[in-house]
Parts: sequence; C-alpha cells; structure tokens
Amino acid sequence: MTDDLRLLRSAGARIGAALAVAAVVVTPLLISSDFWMSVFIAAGVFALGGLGLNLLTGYTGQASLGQAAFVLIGAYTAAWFGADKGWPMLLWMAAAMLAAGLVGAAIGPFALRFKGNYLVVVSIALVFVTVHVLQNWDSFSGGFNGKSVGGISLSFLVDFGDLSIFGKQFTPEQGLFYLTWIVVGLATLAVANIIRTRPGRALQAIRDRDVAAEVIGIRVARNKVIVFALSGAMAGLAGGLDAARVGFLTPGVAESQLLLSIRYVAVIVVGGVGTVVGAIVGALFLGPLPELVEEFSDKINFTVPLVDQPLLKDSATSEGIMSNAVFSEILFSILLVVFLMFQPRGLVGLWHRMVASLKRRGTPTDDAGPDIEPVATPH
Amino acid sequence: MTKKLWLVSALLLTFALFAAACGSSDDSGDSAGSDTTEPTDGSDTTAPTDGTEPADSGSDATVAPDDGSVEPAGDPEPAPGFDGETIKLGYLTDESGPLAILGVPLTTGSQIYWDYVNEELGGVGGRYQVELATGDTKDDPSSAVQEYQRLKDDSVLFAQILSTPPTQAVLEFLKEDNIVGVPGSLAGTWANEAVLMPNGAAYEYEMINIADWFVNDSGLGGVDTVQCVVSVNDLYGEVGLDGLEYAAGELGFELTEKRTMNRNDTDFAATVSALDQAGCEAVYAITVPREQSTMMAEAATQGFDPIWLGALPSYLSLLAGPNFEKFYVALDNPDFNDTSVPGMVDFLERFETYKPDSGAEPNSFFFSGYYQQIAVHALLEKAVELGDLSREGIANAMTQLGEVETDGLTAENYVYGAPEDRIPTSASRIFVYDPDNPPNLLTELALLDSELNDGYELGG
Amino acid sequence: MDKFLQLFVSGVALGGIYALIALGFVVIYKATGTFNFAQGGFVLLGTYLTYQLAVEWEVNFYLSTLIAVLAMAGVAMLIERTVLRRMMDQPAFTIILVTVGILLFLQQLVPIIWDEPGLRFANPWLGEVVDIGGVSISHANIWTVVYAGVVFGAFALFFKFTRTGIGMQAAALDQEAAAAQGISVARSFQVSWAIAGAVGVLAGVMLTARGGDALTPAIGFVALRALPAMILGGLDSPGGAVVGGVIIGVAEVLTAGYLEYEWLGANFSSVVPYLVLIFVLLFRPSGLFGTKEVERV
Amino acid sequence: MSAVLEVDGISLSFGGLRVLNEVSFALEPASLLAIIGPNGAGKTSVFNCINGVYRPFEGSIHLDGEEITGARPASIAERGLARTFQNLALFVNLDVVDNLMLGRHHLMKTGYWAGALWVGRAKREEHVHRARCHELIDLLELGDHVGRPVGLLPYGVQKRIEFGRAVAMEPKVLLLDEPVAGMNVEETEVMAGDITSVREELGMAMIMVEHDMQLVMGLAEQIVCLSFGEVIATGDPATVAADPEVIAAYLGTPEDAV
Repeated sequence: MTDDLRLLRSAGARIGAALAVAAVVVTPLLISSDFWMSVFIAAGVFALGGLGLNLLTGYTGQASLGQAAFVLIGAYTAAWFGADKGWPMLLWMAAAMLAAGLVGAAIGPFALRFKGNYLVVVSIALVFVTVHVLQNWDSFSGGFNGKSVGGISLSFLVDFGDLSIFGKQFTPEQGLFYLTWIVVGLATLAVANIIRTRPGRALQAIRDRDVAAEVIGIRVARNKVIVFALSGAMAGLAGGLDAARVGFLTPGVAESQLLLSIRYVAVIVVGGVGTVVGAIVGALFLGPLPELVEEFSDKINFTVPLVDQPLLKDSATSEGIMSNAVFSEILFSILLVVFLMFQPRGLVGLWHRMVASLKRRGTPTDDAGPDIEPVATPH
Repeated sequence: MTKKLWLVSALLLTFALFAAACGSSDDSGDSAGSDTTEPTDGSDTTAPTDGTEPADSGSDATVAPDDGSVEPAGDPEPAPGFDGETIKLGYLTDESGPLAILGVPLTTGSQIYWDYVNEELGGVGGRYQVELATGDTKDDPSSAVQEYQRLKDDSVLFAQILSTPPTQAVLEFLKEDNIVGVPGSLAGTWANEAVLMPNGAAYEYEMINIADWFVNDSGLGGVDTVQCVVSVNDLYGEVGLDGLEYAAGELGFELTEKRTMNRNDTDFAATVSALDQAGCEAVYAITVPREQSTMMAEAATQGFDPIWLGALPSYLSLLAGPNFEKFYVALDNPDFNDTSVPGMVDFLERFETYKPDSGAEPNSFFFSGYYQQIAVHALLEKAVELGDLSREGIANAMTQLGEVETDGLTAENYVYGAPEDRIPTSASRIFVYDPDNPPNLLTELALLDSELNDGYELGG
Repeated sequence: MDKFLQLFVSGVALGGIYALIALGFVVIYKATGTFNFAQGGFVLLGTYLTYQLAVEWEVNFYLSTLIAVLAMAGVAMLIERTVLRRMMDQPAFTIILVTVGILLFLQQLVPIIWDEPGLRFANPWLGEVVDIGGVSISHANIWTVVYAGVVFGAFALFFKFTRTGIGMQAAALDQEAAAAQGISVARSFQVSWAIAGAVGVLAGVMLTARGGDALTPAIGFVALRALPAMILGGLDSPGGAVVGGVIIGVAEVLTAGYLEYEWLGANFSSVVPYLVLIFVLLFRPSGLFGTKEVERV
Repeated sequence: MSAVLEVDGISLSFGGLRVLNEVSFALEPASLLAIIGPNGAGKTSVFNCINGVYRPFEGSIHLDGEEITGARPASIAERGLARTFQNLALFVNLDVVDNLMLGRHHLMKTGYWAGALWVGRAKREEHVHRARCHELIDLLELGDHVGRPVGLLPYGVQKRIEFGRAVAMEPKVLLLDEPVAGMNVEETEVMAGDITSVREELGMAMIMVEHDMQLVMGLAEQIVCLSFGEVIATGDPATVAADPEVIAAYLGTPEDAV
C-alpha cells in the first residue's frame, strides 16, 4: 500500500539513477580536458540553480526572472568569506546559501502582494538592484573592477582542489566537477524528498489553487516566503560553486544578468517544469550547447547556395553568415520557443510520452499519459 | 597539483633572477629607452639561477641554460598549440557582446598581420605558419574562462585578450599554466604581471600626456580653463582617472565636475546638462566609443560645445557630426597619411592586400589589432630562435626579448623583460578630429612624453 | 533653477520615449492579458529597418519611418499568427517566456543582417535647438513628446470610437462573452500586435536617431527600462503608460543630475525606475490607473 | 453551548451592498444542516464568512465554543473546519492520494528540513497518513482513479474527490457548497451515498448549500432558508418546506421547489 512512497518507483528509474551516479564518477576518469570539465561544472551550476527555480516556479507557480540575482549574491558571498576571509568550504557554502536565502525571504513578501505579471517585473527589479549594489559596494564586491576568488578552499574531508584517490591525481577542474555534482546530487535528493512529503505537496497546492490551499489549512504566505528563500539559497550555492570555477567575479551589466536569468528559466523549460530531474536534464542539454556548436562548427559549414559561404564563421575574421556565438544564441532562442509551443513538459515529458507510447504498443490498453500543463500561474 | 605549482613558481623565480641579472647591467636606460641591446645578448648569464636561491632546486628550472648561444638552437619540439609545423595563437575577444564593436576589427587587424607573415615571410622563422583561434568572451569573465580552457591546450600563447574584466579573470589561469597573454587593454598594472605582454602607452600615461599638452602646449587653454571629466565605471576608467588626477595635481588645475557613466548607457541628457551647468570648457573623456559618440550627439542637441580630450578607447574613427571638430585624442598610432613612418606605409599596403572582402576602410581598431601582433611576432621569433615553443620556452623568450621595434607605429618602443625589467612606453601622439584627412579623420598635432610620467608609478 | 528646468525637460523627453515603448506593452496587455517582452524586439528590428531605409537607401526620413511602421505591424502580426495564436490557452508565464524567446531571436537576427556593431543614425532635426527662457530644448525632444502625444491620442480615439477598438476592450474583459457577441478575439489579438509593432518603431527611432552610434542590438533590452513605466501607470491603461513614462523619465534624469557621487552609487539613476515602481506598487498594487484585479472564490 | 458551530448575527456588505443581514443559526454535533435559498441569497457568502475568506462587519462565529470570526482561513481550517467549493477547487495536477493527503496537511507536522532529509518522523508520518487516505479512498470507492492527475478525471469523480479531501481533514464541521451541482442522477446518488457513509463512519457535523431539494430533504436534519441575505426560515425539513415565505422566495423557479 505504501509502495508509492519509494523515491524510485520503477525499475527504469532505479537504473537511471544508478547510471547517473556512475556517469558522475566516471566522467573525470575519461575526460581530462580542463575545458570539458569546466563546461560540465557550469552545467552542474545551472542544474543546481535550475533545481531551485523549479521549486519556485515549477512546483509553487511563482514566476521569476530573478534567479541570476541570487546566483550573483551567492557568488560574491562565497568570494568574500571563502577567498577574502579564508573560511573553510562548508562555512562559505553555508554563508552563500544564507545570504541568497535571506534575500529570497525578503522578496517573498512581495510575492504575496504581486502575482504573475507583476511578480515577473519585481524579480527583474531585483536583478537591476542587485547588479547596481554590487557595482558600487566596492569594499565588499570590488565594484566595477570585480573581485578575485583565488585561494578559495574546496576542502571537506578531502581537498577537491587537489584530489587524489587511490594514487590517481585529479586536476582542480576534475575535483570541482566531483564537488559540484555531489552537491547537485544531494540537492536533487533533498528536493525530491521535499516534493513527496508534506511541505512539497503544500507548494504544489499553492501552485494549482492558492485560495483552496489556504482553506485547507496551508499557510500560503509562510510557504511562499520559505520557498523563495530555499530557491534563493540553492541559487546562492550554485553561485558559490561558479565563483570557484571562474575564479573572478564582475557584476556585469543588468541586461546580461537578466539574460542569465532567462537561461535558468530555459533550463527548466527545456528539461521539464515541475519535475525533479528537469533542471539537470535541461542543464546538461543547454549548458554544453554553445561549446558543442563551437567544437563542431566546421561540420555545420554546409554552403548556402546563393552566397557560397559557410553558415558559420569560425572566427570573427573569416567570412560567414553568423558567428558561432550568435548561432548558439539563436539556436537557444528557437529551442525555448519550440519547447514552450510544442513540448511544454520539456525533455522529461517527452521521455515519459515515449515510454508510454512504447508500453502502449506492447499492451493495447488506452493509458494516455497526463497532459496537463504543470505550471499554473495565477493569472 | 602541488608539483605543478612548484614547477611554475620555480620557473617564475628563475625568470625573476634572470631579469634581475639583465636589468642590473641595463640600469642607466631612461624612459626614452632607444637602446635595443642588453637583454638579447645578455642572455647567457645563467649562473645566478643555481647559486643564489635554494628554493628553486626543484626540477625544471633547467630550461634556462639551453638557450645560451645566438645560433639557432635546433627546431622547437611540438608543444601545446604547436604541432611542429603550425603555430596556433589564441584570441579571447568579444565577438557578440557589448565590445564587439572593438573586438571584431581588432581580431581582423591581427589576422591581417599574420596573413602577411604567413604569405610574405613564410611564417615565423620563415617556416612555421601561424593560425588564429578565437574564443568569444562576450566581455564576461565566466565566458572568458570557459573559452580560455577551450583554447589553452591548442595555443602557444594568447595573442589578444580583449578588455579588462576578462583579462583579470584569465590572469590567474595564465599564471598557473604559465601561458603568456597579450592584454588588449592598456591598464598600467599589466606591466607588473610576468605572464602578460602589454602593448603601447598605458591609459594613465595617455591621460597625463593629453592633460599636460592641453594645459601647456595646445594654446587652447591653461590651468584656469574649467576642466571636467567623464569616466567609465571600470578599471580602465579608474586608472585613466587616476592618471588624470595626478596630472591635475601636478599641473595645478581642478577637475570641476566629475561624472561617471556605464557601458551600455544610452541616455546622456543628465550627464550633459550637469557638465553644461558646471560651465565646463574642456571635458576629458575616459569613455568607450559608442557611448562617447552618443554623449557628444546629446551635447549637440543641448547646445553644449566644449573641447573634448579623449583617451584611445573613447575614439572611434567613424566619428562625424556637427560638434566634433573640437575632439582631441591621445593615441599611439601615427597619422594614417604620414608616409614618413615606414611601419604605417606597410600597414596600409598590407591592409589593402589582406583586408576582408567586406571592403572596410583602415581605422584605429584594425590598426591596434595589427600593431599588437608585432610584439607577439618578435616574441615567437625569439622563442623559435631559442628552439623552444613550449609555454616555458615562450615565457623564457619574453624575459630575453628586450626592445621591440615597431617601425614608428608606436610613439615609443616597448622594452620587454621580466616585470621589474620592463620599460613601458609612455609617449603619446595627440590628434585632432579632421574630416578632411581620411581614412582616420585625424590630424597629428604633437608627439610627447610628459615629464610628469617619470614621477607616476603605474599601478601605484 | 535653470539646471532643474533643463533636466526636467530632458526627463520629459526621455519619458516620452518610455511612454511610446510602454504603449506597445499596454496595447497587448489590454487585449491578451499578458506581457509581451518581444516589444523590445519590435523596437530593435523596427529601428534597424528605418535605418536601412533612411541611411543605407537614402529614403526620406519620414517616409522611411512610415514604411518601417507598416512593415513592423506586419512582422508583429506574423509572429502573433504563427506563434502566439497557438498558445492562447496557456498560463501567463508560459506566454511571457515565449515572448522572451522571440525577443532573444530578434536580438540575434539583427546582428546577422546588420553585422556592424554600432550604427550612426541621425534624425533630420539633429542639432536644432530652441531656447526658451534659458532652457534649450532640442527639436528631437519636442518631436518625441509630440509623437507620444499623437500616439496616445490615436489610442484613446481608437479604443473609444472604432468597432475594433471597442471589441478589443470587450475581448480583454471576457473572451467568451466577447466571442458570443460576435467579436473576433483572434482579430483583436492580431490588431493589438500590429499596433504594438508599429508603436515600437516610433519609440526606437526616437531612442536612437540622435546622432551617436547609438543603434546597436542592445536597444532591445533598453526597452525593458520602459517596463516600470507600464506597470507604474497600470498594465492596461494607455493614459497610465504616458503618465508613468513621464514620471519615470523625469525621476531618472533628475536623480542622474542631482545624486551623482552620493552614497547611492554611480549611475543610481539606472535603478530609479525600478525603485519608483516598487514603491508605488506597495501602495497601489495595480498601478496608478490600472484596473484592480478582483479575486474570486 | 452544545452547538459545534454557532453563527450569531453576522452581516456582510460589499461596497454598500448588503449581502448578509444578521444571519444566525447553530449546528448540532453530528448533524447535517442545509442552507437553501434562491440564487444570490448569500449562501456561499455565509460559507466564506465561516471559513475566513470574508470578514463579516458584525456578528460572531464560534467553532466548538471558540471564536473564529475574522481569523485567517488556514487558521480556521486548523481548528477543525473544512469545506468544498461550488466550482471545484482541486489541485488538478496531483492525484487522488496527494489531494487527500493535502487535506491532512494540518494534521501533519513534517517541515522542510525533516521532509528533505526523509528521516524518522517524516517518514513514519507519511506512511501513517497515507494509510489513512487509502482507507478513505476505499470508503469512497475512489480506488480506480489513483495515480492520475485529478484534473483529467470526470467531473462527478472530481466532486467526490473534493468531498474526500474535506473529509480527510477530519474536521469538526464540514461545509459542502452544492455537492451535487451539475451531476446526473446516478452521480448524485453516489454522492449522497458517500455523504451518508461518511456520517455513519465518522459522525462529523456538516452544513450543505444545495439546490437539489430532494437531496436536502433526504439528508438534512435542519434547514435554514436564506433570501436576500436574511434568514427567512429555520427548522426541520418538513416545517421549512411548508413555510409560505420559503415557497414565495422560490416562486419563479418551480423546479427547485418540492
């Protein structure tokens, strides 16, 4: 009777989880390139921030374009405590989560007052204000000049910055890869657990019908504030890890941070809104995309008949219609629109549909899968 | 990991000692530094490396000794970015971000230079063809680091890293991997980094030069002129302002109104009004080109018509407009029509030959991308001569490079070496906007190296 | 006092541009009930089209603007027909994201077509200044205000007196009821997108055609600065968009003029629109002139 | 004070329009009270006042002797009041079990930390309450619908699930807002059976707003008739049905009258 309480209900899910763990363990053993490691660390960072955003948007229905602000806050807090003050890893991680979480909690009350469209703009405002503060709070952030994150500790039980297991020496990038994906794994487990228990159900109830949720005894306000804090904290931790990857932080301009926020949204849209693994799937799909374009650009240079030019420019100097960067951006925008239009449940939904259709072919029972849009933002 | 760190620090130490040894024999050189001699043939002073410092007893510090003679030291071994035939150079530039306006022509200028080397000289050392690989930083540290990681194992060095924040971000990695990088920006602090190979006069010197010129030589104003400044909010704006404030203090004038601006600003109504209301007669512009031109257009609409005194990045050769004839700028490069400068004649000729099909006119950004590669070329030639194109070999070559001749393309030649041994250029040419002098629409007024520069400490 | 007046006039002109952009946001919100981030893309593409005509092909400036206005109306209708029409029953956030995707697409499309990073675009009034009591007002600024006024007036007349306009208001209130009354919801959506595209061109031209190298793909995002103006005025109120635009524009320019170098930080003015917005919303959650959202159980 | 819910002279108005005028009634433990009246009489408004969605400007409401006037809905729910909605208010993307589990939200304690860690009480609690929900699903014969988002289920089933969710809250008082509205005859019978079996098994007090007079007469022990926000009759079903004022109020909608 309580079989449906298991985290991984089907054999397929269990195999999938085992494969995922194996992939994390094996990848650095197979790939030594700092570049690809860096790409996958970045994907892990996106997965972590996306996981938080999915909790907020996918499960609670709170629209936000502010995720980049929390990532920034986390990154700078990590740099301040981890690099400047030399705190050990767990402490700077906690600080990054706490700082971003507190800002999230402070935004929460706005979410009570503003819904849907207004909330989106308030979250955009958060990005503008955060960038402005970081640009100007020199003593904390280094202002416009940015801040070095050199010397940040990656050590807890083992030193991920100088990892050596069974005599196998790993590069710092490989160590950070392990650290990042361990964190992503733990966060995924935590989110999955929250979702299948009382607090997670409450969030979904708020998403589907907040007035009814209140009426059955769910403290909507309190839960919204908590979920903003949680989502912020996860983004903050993602920011801290990204700071360790990049080694240098600048606040950039608000518009570019807004683009980053959109990227986080795209990660969950493409992966699967309101699904636990959606953020990971989306991040692994979208994260390496520009790099793949860059890597395989020579394969895409089929000639366009009229102009007789390769489609892509390998560099800014060679001829072509568009640069690799522009191509991957345009691909990204098209993916976002196409997924929203034709596959709003993302890759995870696509997978479920495929599995369902395969099953149907085996046993001719009419078991049309659920096809309800999971994000139900209050209008 | 630790082994790598040891190796790098041992190497750096070796170079430092090396440079110290060279420097001591060369101490008399002043900032005009026209003697090309010492560093190149002083290179056989390898003795101190072993003797003085116990710390470098470890491993690979021995790369230094095998460069002893002027004779070619044999063909360089394949190394990251060098397969024995082709030398690959990494370019971290902005192809699609806010600085694409600079990044694209800069890289094109570089490409023109290497096309010339490949076609006409047969490549570096007459043998090795040079290829460019670009990574798009979008002027963002995160992308810059990612692109750095992508290119680093396939580049002997980074021949251009555009803009300050990406350079700062990549610097730690350059140090760790001991790869030489050429910043595409002129912040004076770069001169202090062993792995960086700056070009041209630092922004600080540019501002000191133009202030000195304006107050003392221009005949346009003096210390009593109401002078103001607009600077961009980043390291470039900051160091430029630092140089300017130093100059103001030394020359005895006030900066009446100080404004800042952000990259990507589009509305300058308030800035222009404030400058106008403060009665500014001359405005120093430590700004970026697109925004500068927008600000000047706004000034025109408000009927505000000061003298503008710009640093290199504030200027774009496309400038044209009703109130631009009072625009003065400190640049390194000579007048494009000055046939007395041999390097310029070459540049224009090579530009015609190798320019992209789109049919662009030569301008300062193509030019900057071009002339920056002269030093890179000299460095590669040196490394080939020393028979080592590995990272260590190139870093080593830089300590021995000495003065690089630019055939008059810079106001002064840069003398490379270990950081404390370098003699950065500090001279600038002052130009005025001149619509009748295409293609660059500038006419040279002066070439000067302000005396104040000697008293100014870069990165201080 | 001169400084204040000068800044105030500049602020009103900037506000006029914000109002023009915000009007584009409002018309779509009024008809469809969602945000259209692609408005920034209309501003962007429309301005480049105008540039292409007026500068590259040397067509008369006013004629260029008119052609671009018509062309962008068409482009916007096309986007509505091919993308948004299929998404009418989706949640608001999904639709917002689709429009964000369209914005990104247009933003990448433009540099493919026009690959110079910055283009100079000048209006015919460049450098023309009127001096009124010590305050110099550029013709460009006057035209901006005139444009905003004319567009707003046309809006008011359109919604009040034309069949389509009245139908659109009805469709926005209750799509089913409107359909039952024989009002074509699809048609009202299409018209609203066409108007948004057209208005975007005017806003973009006023924003960039001021002589500097101001025409870059980044202006698609500059349009986002008009969001506060729209929200401040009330999402569904054209009059509110104008008032909101002027308030935000004046606030931004005045803070830039008076608060530089304070502890608030450099370029504090760039966040002022958002701070004003949040402040006002805390007291009036539906903006100054917006329709109050009523919640039903 | 034996009544489990006491509504005492509450009045409500919206923008000067008086919706309720000094409405009073009392609900005896384990009984079923029906509120009837023509459309717009204020029946749903009474519910909204009781469960805290609206706040009456005068009068008081006591739940089990405790004043709940003006408290927030969540807090009233925690004190033992559940309701269903005239227009369904289910959590459409969740399945039957989760919807019922949400009904038990206030009976559970697991917070974010415990939930995330899935240890000790969180796990136990989840098992216990889930078992309870499955019992209820069996009682209401909803077993066939487990595992699918309730938004995809037929309307009649959704109505019953909403009823189940309210029952799962184990309230002292259950408010049913038109439980059989829009249902066909068979569905109505099933619903009536559900209501009866819940009363028999669990013995909770209920208030029902309903137009289906046949159902009302069959289930209710007491009827309150509202018209234009005022109570015009109170009493057992036979008395109220015979009340001339009630008949007058229903004129024009004869199909509702018995």
